[in-house]
Formats: sequence, C-alpha cells, structure tokens
Amino acid sequence: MSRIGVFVCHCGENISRTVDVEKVAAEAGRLFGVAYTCDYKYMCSDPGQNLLKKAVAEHKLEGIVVAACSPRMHEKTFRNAAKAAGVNPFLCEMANIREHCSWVHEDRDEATAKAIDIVTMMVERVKRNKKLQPITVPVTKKALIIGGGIAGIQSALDIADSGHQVVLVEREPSIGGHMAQLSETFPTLDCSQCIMTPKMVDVVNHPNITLHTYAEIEAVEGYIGNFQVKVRKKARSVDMAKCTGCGVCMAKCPQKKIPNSFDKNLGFRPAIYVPFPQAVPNTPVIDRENCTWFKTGKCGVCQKVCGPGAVDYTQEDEIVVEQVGAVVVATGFQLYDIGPKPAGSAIEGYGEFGYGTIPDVIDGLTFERLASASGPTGGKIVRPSDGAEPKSVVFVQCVGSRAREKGISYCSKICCMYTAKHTMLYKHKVHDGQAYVFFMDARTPGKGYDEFWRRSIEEEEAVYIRGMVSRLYQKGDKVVVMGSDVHIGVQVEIEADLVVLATAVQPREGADTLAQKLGISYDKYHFYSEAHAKLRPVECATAGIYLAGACQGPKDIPDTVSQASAAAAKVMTLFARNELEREPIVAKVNERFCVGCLACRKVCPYGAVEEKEIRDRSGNLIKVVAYVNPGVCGGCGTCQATCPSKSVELDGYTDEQIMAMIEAL
Amino acid sequence: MNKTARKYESAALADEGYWTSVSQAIRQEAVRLLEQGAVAGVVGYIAGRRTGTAMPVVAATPDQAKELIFSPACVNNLALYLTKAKKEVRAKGKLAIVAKGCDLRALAGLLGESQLKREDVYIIGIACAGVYGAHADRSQPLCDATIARKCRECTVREPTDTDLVAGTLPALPALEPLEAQELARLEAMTPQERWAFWKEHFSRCIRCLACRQICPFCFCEQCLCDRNRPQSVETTPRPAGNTAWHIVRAMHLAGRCGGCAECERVCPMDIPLNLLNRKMAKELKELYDYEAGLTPQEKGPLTEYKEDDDESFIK
Amino acid sequence: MTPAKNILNYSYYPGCSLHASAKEYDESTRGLFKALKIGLHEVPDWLCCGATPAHNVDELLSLSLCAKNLELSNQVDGDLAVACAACFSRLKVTQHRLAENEEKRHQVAYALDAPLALDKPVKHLLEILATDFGLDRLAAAVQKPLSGLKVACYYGCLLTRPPDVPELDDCEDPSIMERVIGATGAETVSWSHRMECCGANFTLSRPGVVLKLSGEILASAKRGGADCIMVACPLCHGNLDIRQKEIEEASGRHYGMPVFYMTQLLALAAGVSTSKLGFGSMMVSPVSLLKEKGLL
Amino acid sequence: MHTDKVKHDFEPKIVALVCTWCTYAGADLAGTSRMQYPPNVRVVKFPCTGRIDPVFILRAFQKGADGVLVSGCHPGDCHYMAGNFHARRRFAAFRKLLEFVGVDLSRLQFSWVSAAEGGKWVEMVTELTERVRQLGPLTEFRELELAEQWSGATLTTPELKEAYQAI
Repeated sequence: MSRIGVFVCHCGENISRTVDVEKVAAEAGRLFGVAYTCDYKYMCSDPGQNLLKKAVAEHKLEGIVVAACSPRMHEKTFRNAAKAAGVNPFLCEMANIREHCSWVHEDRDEATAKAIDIVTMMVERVKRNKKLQPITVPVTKKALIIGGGIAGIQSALDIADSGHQVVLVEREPSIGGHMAQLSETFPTLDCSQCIMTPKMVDVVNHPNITLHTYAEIEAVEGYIGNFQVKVRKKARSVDMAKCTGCGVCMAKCPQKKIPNSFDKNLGFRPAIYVPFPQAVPNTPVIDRENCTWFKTGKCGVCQKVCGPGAVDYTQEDEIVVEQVGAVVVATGFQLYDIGPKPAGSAIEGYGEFGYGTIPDVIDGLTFERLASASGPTGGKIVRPSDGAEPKSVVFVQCVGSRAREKGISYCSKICCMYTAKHTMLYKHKVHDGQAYVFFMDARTPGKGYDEFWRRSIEEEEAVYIRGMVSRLYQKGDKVVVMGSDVHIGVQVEIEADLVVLATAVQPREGADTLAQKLGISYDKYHFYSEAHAKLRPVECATAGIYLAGACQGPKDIPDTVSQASAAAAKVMTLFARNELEREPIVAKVNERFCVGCLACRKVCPYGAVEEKEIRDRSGNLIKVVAYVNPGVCGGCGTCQATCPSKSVELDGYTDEQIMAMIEAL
Repeated sequence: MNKTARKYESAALADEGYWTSVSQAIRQEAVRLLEQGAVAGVVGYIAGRRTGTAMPVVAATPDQAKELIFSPACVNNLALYLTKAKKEVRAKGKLAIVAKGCDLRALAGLLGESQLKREDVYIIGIACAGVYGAHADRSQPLCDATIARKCRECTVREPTDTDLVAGTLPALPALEPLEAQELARLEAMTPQERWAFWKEHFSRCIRCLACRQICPFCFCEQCLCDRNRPQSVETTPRPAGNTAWHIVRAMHLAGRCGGCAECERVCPMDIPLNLLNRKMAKELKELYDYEAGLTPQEKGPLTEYKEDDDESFIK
Repeated sequence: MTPAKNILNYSYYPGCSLHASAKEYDESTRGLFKALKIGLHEVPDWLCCGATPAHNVDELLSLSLCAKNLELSNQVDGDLAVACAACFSRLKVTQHRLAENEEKRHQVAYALDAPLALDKPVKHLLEILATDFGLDRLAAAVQKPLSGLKVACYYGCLLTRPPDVPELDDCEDPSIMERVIGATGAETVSWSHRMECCGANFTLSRPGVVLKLSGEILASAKRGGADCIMVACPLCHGNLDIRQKEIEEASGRHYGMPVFYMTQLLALAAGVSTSKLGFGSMMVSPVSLLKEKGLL
Repeated sequence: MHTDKVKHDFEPKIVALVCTWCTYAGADLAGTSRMQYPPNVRVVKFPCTGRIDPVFILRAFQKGADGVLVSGCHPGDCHYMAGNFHARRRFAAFRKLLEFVGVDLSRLQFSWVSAAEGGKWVEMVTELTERVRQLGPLTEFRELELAEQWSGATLTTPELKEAYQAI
C-alpha cells in the first residue's frame, strides 16, 4: 500500500500548544508511501471528517492515519468516516499524540519529536494493515436452559414470554428443584410450594417452552448463535403422551418401601413414582433399579392396571438434538454431604459429627422436609430415630462453610437466614421447645433480613451461642453437642434431642463434566465462573452461555431469580438481531504451515481452537491442523505468541504490523 | 573451560556383556515384530562402516532387523525420525522405535504435542548406560573419559511406559556432573562476563542450522526464523542474527526440550547449546516445578498457568 | 495405598517413657516386631524429645532436641519408627515447622552447630503396621485371634492433630487404630471420647482436671460397651490406668477397665509369650478379662 | 509534577509494549489527568499481554531500544481472562534466558498497570527512563549489529590472516 494520508489534528490547542503540528505533518509527508498530509483544527468535527473524505477521493488514498487523540476516544469516528469515503475501516489508524504526547510533555521540541515518531510508527503499521470485513454470525433464536429449578424456570418463562422458543432440560423426573423441597421461605415465611408450583405449571403450559425432564445434556457443539445440543432423555418407561397422571399405577405398585430422596429419605415411595404430588410433568417414572419387573422379570402390575396403556417396559433412552442460539446454565447446588471424607476428595469430611451414623443429626434440607406441610410427617417436627417430638434442638451453622482447614473457605450465604427461619418454624410448631444455634457470625444483608433474624432471637427465643462445635455423640437417646461459647470463654455441652447442621452449599455433582461439555470455566470448588465478577456477572467467558442461580455461587431465592431474569435479558438482547456482528480481530490459522502441535488450543481461554483434518481429494488424511472458530475467538492473540511457527495470526495485530512499528523507531 | 585440569578414568563403565545383551534383546524383538507384521519398520541403529560408529536405520525386513545393534556409538536421538520433519519415515505405517532415555523424553514430548499417537508406535526402551560424547576417542570403551556430558547426569536410564525394556542396567559409578558445574560457573559470572562468553560463542556460529535439523522438537514445517515477512530473526550468519537465533531457539524449546543435547553434539562450531536448554529447564523446574519426563504431559509449563504463579519480577 | 514392602527395616526411637513407666510398651513393641519379622534398631544415644514441657517454654529448645534426634537417627538405616504419641508429635511438628520456616532452620542449625538433617521419614507404629506392613499380612500373622474382645481405641489429642502435621489419618475422625486392631479379629466399639483430652500432664499439677477428663473417657468407653481401652501414648496410659482407681473413688463408679498399649494386644495376637508383654505392671489387671476371653 | 527541565547527555529510547485494555487506558488517563513524564517512551499497543511474543522484546533491543517496558492488566483483570497469566509465565522464563545470555535485566521492566492507574504508568515510565539514563546506552546489541562474522580476534593463524588480508 503506498498511498497513505496523514491527518494531524490540533484538537483546538490541546495538541498544537505543545506539538508543532505543521512540522509533524511535514515530516510525515517525507515518509515513504505517504501521499497526502495536512493539519486541521478539529479533525473529529464535521468539517474535519469531510476534509478526510475529500482527501481520500482527491488523492486516491488507500490508508489513513489520523494523528489526534486516543483511539479509545475516536477510532470509531474515523473508521466510520473512512468507510463512508470508501476505504476499508481497518485501514484507518489513529496516532495518539494527545493523551500519550501533548498532554504529558511540556518541551515543545521533545513532544514534537515524539509525535513524529508516533505518526511514523502508525504509518508503518497501516502499510501492513489488511482489509478486514466484520464477521457476521447467524443467530438461532431458541434458548436452551439447563436445570429446572427456580433459576431455570424463571429464565425459561422470561425468554418464552418475549416470544422466543425455549428448551428446558431437567435431570430429575420433575422440575422444581430445591425450592419445591422447602417448607417456608425467608424473610416472609410464605409457603414455598404455594409460590413455586404455579410457575411450574406455567412452564409446562407455555406454548414456547419444550420441556425435557428426566434428561441430561449429552454433548454441546458450536458457538454463540449456533449451538447443537444433544439431550439424552432417559427411559421413563411411561409414555408421556398416553399417561393421564391418574396415579393408579403408583397406588398398586407392590414395591412401596423405597426411600424417597425428595423427602431426604424420610418417607417412602413406590418403584413407579412421581417425586412429589405436585410434580410437573405429573407423569410417573419407573425406577428401574428397584422395580421388581426390571429386577426379576416378574410383576408387571403397573402395566396391567394402567387404563390408557402408558406403561412401556421396552422404552429406551432417546437422544434429541436441539439447535439453539444461547444457553442458560442453571444447575443449582447440593448440600455438602458431611460424612467421613470421601476418597480422593480435596474436602475433608466431618466424621466427628457422626452425620449418617447418629440418626438424629440431620441437615438443613431434611429439616425443611420435616417442617413442610406436604412432607413425610405432614409438617410435624419429629426425630428420625423414634418419631418423638424434640424438646431441644441444636442448630449448627457454618458446617463446611468458611472452614479453610476442611477445604472450603467460602461463605454459603443462605445458612444464617434459613437457620433463623428454622428456629422460628420449630418454635411455631413446638411451643415448649428450645432452639440453640451455634454460629460464627450472623450475616443478614438483605431486605428485611436482619429484622427477621432479630425476631428469631427476640420473639422466638432462640439461644444464639457464638462458637464452634467440635464433636457430636450419642448418649442414650440424646445427642451431646460439644462446643464452645467464645463470648464468655467456656466450653459448653448441650444434650439435644435433634441436631440440625447447616451444611455448605456446593455445586451439583457433575458440574465439572457439564462445564467441560459446554466449554465454560469453573473455580476450584466447581462453581461456574462468570466473565467478570462485577460487570459481567451473568455471562460466561464463552460467548452465548449465561449463568443463573447457585451454580455460579451460593445464592438465596431473590438473588437467584434476579440473576435468572438478567440471564434471560442477555439472551433476549442476543435474539433481538438476526445476525451477530463482531469485530474481525480474530485469529486465523495458516493451514499450510501449521503442524498441529495444538499449543494454541492449550492456551486459548475461549476454547476457540479445534482440530481440523486436512484430507486430499480421495479422502486420505494429510495432516491435522488447528482451526480457530471465529465465532468463539475473543481476539487476545495468546495463541499467536505461543505458536512456535507463528502459523496462527491475529488479524489486526499481525507480527508484520508489530515488527514494522518496532522497527520504525 | 578447564578441560585439561582433570584426569579422567578409562575403566569401562559397562562390560561387553551388557551391550551384547541389549543388542540381542532389540534384535529379537525387532525380528518378532517384523515377522508378525505388527510394524512396518523398526527405527534403530546399525553399525557404521568404521569401527566405533553407528548410524540410524529403519529396518523394514527381519533380515535387516538382525543387523540392529546397541553400542556407545548409538548417539542419535531416534525420536527425530517420527516427527513431521521425516515424513517419508512416518509414511511407512506403524513403526517400532529403539529408545534411550533421551529419545523417550522426546517421544513423550511429541506425544504431548499431538505429533504422535501412542498406539502408532511400539517403543523398545533401553536401560541405557550412556553413549559417547562428541569428541570421544572411540577406540576406548565407554568410560569416564569418553561418555557424553549429558549422560554423566542422566536421570532417565531406566525406561518407563515402554512396550519392552531391552537389557538390564549395570551398576554405574557416580560421575562428576561437568555440565552442572559449567552451568554453575556461568551463573556465577557477572552479566558482562556472560555476555562476553555467549558473544564469543554466537559470533562463531555459521548458521548451518544443524542444531535445528537434529532437534526432535523443531518439527515446524516453516521455521519462524526462515520467515521474511516479517523477519523476526536476521538470516545471515552475522553476530546479531546469530544471537537472536539462539535466544529464540532456546525460548521455543523452553518447557519442551528433552535434554538429549543433540544440538550441541552436531554443532560444528562446538557452541555449548545444551547449556541454554539446561538453564531453561532448571528455571522452569524452580518456577513451576515442571520437568520433562518419560510420561507425556497434557500441558507444558508455558502453556498452562496457576493464578498464584510467581510475579515477584513484575511491578 | 502403597503396596506393602517385602523386607522392612526401621530405626527406632523409643523415647524416655518407654524406658521407664511405659516399659511394657517398649517390650511389647520389640516382641511384636520380632514376631512379624520387621527389623527394629534403636538409634544410639537418642535424647529426650522434649515433650511436653519444652515446647511450652522454649520453642528453640524443643525444635533443637528433635532436630538433633533426627540427625542421630541417620546412624541407623530405615525410616524412623516411633511408638509414643508425644514423641511422634514432636518429631513431626519439628519437621513441619522447620520445613516451612527458614529463619528457624538457621537458628536450630546454629544451636546444634551442625547442618540440619531432617529428612528421615518419621512413622508411627500404626502407620508402619497399616501401610508398610499391610493389614492383610498383619491378619495373616495372627496366631491367637482376639475375637470376642471389645476394644475401645483411644487416640488422645496428639496422634492425628494438628491437621496436616502428622498426616496419619483423618484429623478428627480417624480409623487407623480400629483398622489395625481389627485385623487381629478384635471387635472395636463405637464410642464418643476417642479424641478427647485425658488431662495429660495436669496429672501432676492439677489432678482434679485429670480425674474429670479421664473419668469421662472411661465412662464413654464403658457406655460404648468396651472391655478394655487401647492406647498409643504413655501419658494417656498413665492417666487412664494409674489414676483409674482414684477416678472410681471420686466418681463413685466402678470401671475396672484394663488399659492396653496397642502393641501389647497386637503382640498377644501374634503369639508373643505373655511373659514378655508386661501385663503384670498394669494397675488394672487384665488377667481376669483375658482369661474370660480365653486369651491367657 | 512540573519538574525543572534538565538537559541530559543521553536520552534513552524506551519501548513500551502494552495491552489496550488496562495499561494503554492507564496511559490515556495519565494524559487526561495532565500528568507529566519523560517523552522517551514509544508505545506499541497490543490487545493483550498474552499477544506479546518475547521476540518483540528482543527485536526492540536489537533495533535500538535502550529499555523495554512491558505492561498489562493485573492478574484476574485480564479482558480475555487468562492472557496475562500466560504472559506472566512466558516473561518469567524469557527474562531468565536474557539474564543468562548476559543482558542487564534492569533495562527490562514488567508491570501491571490498570486503566485506573495513570499515576503508576507515569511512575513506571519515569523510573525506567531514569534508570536507563543512568546505565547509558545499550551498547551490547548495537555492537552486535555492527559486528561482522569472525571478528578477527580469533583469526590468528598466519594462513587465515593472509587470506583475510588478500580479500
């Protein structure tokens, strides 16, 4: 390229006060390849831009350097002007002689010399710039939501209400997640199911939502706007189209003594079951591991009693392929299982608490089921060991949370509030009972939260003991809690009827494998990582994938719902256009020279690098090379700095451009 | 370099039986593989025309395989023959390869860098007592005076992750770590002295690029240093370009080099190139606890990171 | 778990107690190792580990004593076997502290006037038996199964604590003692006070504390249905065994609970002659219990 | 920060290789805040420190830079998440290599300068400029550029001398 125009801006007096702009223009004119130079008072003004356009036309300019302010200020302005003048916008560069020169130096000669250098560097760069075209990516306006808890449901409903198609995938036989298991919710104590179940029904009735329950993500390919998702629908053994949800099969199933995991194994369910009465969809599933038919080939009662003939023992897993443009991950949390340390786990267990061996030591979610009106006890608080009403209950906070020595250092955020709620629910049901709470700090930042917490102490008479618990053991029919009260500096022992542990919130089992399928990153605890902790809290670094709820970090319901709606809004923003346009600053592989060592793939923070097979016409493999998916590439260029043969180049920042700048010194 | 100050022992490090038994084990396995058609060729060594020499060969028939040997003259890193740089070898099909610890480290690197699939290669590992140094008097047996510098400090004599191990290692005496001493000597110098040291060496470089051609890790089809748009490294053999070439080379091998020191062996100008590689390996071990080993590693020290990596040098 | 090695050889640091009040621990340890054909060679000229007063009054002294012992241990081949929980703890703590603190390393080296040699692996007998020797081999070596004997395994404070230092087992919920004695066919009981403090050296200055704490341990073991308690620490042994009568008098409850050193029971199972196990020096005689179970 | 103008005998050339999101923006902030710093620095903008190949540093020294400043986002702030983490390792290794071949590392400065740290940018540039000014010009690479193959010192044999003079 040999016809470059250099336009030197005075910026009023901002530049010209310390930089001799005429001299800069004159010196630039001497550079090889510069066909035109001028200086002007305000290049960014309309007349300034017109000047540029006119010069392009008159002098047949092929490249433009505007020596003015920072490109962060006006690069877009001048690139648009260049485009209007018929020059590819990426052949227009700015030389920053204001922020980096005139404003920071006083000596006119030195500043002028530096400005000339800066312009020279940019001229050399522009000579090697390539015409780039913006990359457009078509957008499939259909969203995939992974997880049917409150987060997934909220996102699904928001997106569906905006008129876009949604596919909701849930691992369990019913949507609802943890919120469906809760009794009442803080800080208002309204019944969780009463506010949750209508939303669940909305999902199943929504014309824009396709619901896959009892299903898991098998594989995800593609990139923003264009994901192909394989969903494995596990064999339900019941034909959803035929089933009316009458429930006769469940009533007649002879196998009735299977612990119900929805009730934290406090109650029982049959082998053909729905997890809870308000399940959505209300279609039963056969638990093949426990079903007599599947174990022995005999029984078949459910099939015989099913009027519509919906029970189908021959059903197999089915793979459904969905094309979607965006993914919302809402896989939620699980409670830290605090038994002895599992082999290979980085997180220590709490064997000394006897959880799992002392029946009257339970976790918070079990207490929710005890307190729930639709739970296994009909809302009566009883001890699992003997069904007696506990007269003293000890609640222990921060079990696993904020316990660096045990391997988890974060705060689980919801335990202070739900423990306060538990003491209230307990007091409401057992009037002569006494609740004790061992706590480290009470963290109650939320609307109405602190008031709620104080109520549990002041009105419901829960005794809060600041200190930790060291050991629990069974003594007769009591559970002895050995702990400390750090306020008065003594060791305390309480003989309790029931102990409730507020165990840490952890990401769902398998969160890491799902992340690997999606190509998103996660922290050492397997919580998914957002793109920016402050400014992009619902987006993944991988474009087109968004986060909602506790899969990203411990969250209460209001926060989860907010994030879910925010994620939905991000999806809708993406779906507002038919095509996605992005800056063409992406890496490209020179397939001729690439030797396929894939060092680029190892360093790519976006997972944009794939393997590509190069074959000859008869299909024989010639070699394997790297391929950068331009839809996914973020444009950092780490691949190029890593590539030993420089067979991958970042457009807009090629080695040639940069070397030219360095050599122009 | 005080080459004269020290008296070297000339007692053989391993008896003749060791070399014969390794050679036999290789031959036997190579013949078996070729007869069964399990591989298309065996990359190994045969005796050279002159005594005390050996050269790499791809044995394609059982008869050729009967010629295979292992001796202190088997200096070449055979992993080179499985790289893309040697397309004609790879084109033959599945190959077996005779591999000393050095070669194994290179193979592990090639596996880690997707240049090779483990199932495509049958590895005959050698329990290796060492090989001759570049200027060894080959009329002598392998001994303190003739063993290569790298072998004096070898940590990979016993192969692992191979399909077969040929030979058993004789008991070897500890040898003086000359290279480590030389490295320590350089590290103790002032920057000016080191610059002078390398300047003298690099100035003599004739840019024959033998160091590149022999290196199993220089498998790029187009070397960065041959490029001229942009020209990152001057191609003419002048001191400036030479220095740049050797710096770039060391940097490109950092975290990958298997330490076979072939670059140094083939250098016609006797530039101590392996010192650069050793230094980088040492630093990466200290910084990131990374060591090139016999097992392929998913990522090298410069293609991964930890959030709490050292940054004491950054303000 | 690492595969059990075939030939085992250890250097041995008995510590002061094992040459005095806990002589039966020492004798039974030697007897057991001989029966299991594990080499055990006492470190010549070993010093006191400093427990428990030294580290409370002078950290440098306590670290130096152990550093010196570690240095001395290099005279004998094999990892360093330690029986006493307190010695084990002090040696491990010393290695840990000095590994992470360069300044202390310099101080100790200065105090000893010798370069430090701290690298010898320090292993408690439990670890040697469970990991190096292996539970399968231990079970195979049993000649007199302890079946029917209900044992309460008592860890005390030091054996597994603090976290990350001894690395013997899970810090707060260990099972290594149960696994080891379980290999002899003994029945281990589940009880609450396995890890509680016995009162330790308050036994001299404030015996009342010991009577309360050790009393609770005995009560808990009784509640758990134990016939006897098994310990790995001379101090714990002293408090539970020697003080047992006083505890009974103070609490008005009868326990009559023999307190064994782990090696006494293991050696018994391995067929070592009972005359070498020092049962006679126990304050609460185990004779009737062992006879009742058919072990004497 | 109006310092008295002092004329120096030697004005070093400083090349700054910076990422666009943090340090370039930080330098812009120094400008909008009208801070003053020595005019010796020439900025080359990269998307990310992850893009900065050690060859660029080497090339800058070869092409006459007396000092090189490499600067990007603080760890954890990378616009591309991990570019600066990779860069950190690469530079850590590269500076060890340069040190080993005898380059004075006080001419090569790495720093994290965020978009909010205009002051730190000024400090970094000023510090490096001052330091390099004290050290004087980087002669090593310049000598190499001028040097010819086999600089004669080793041409000692009479035959070679004769041959050399005959050229």
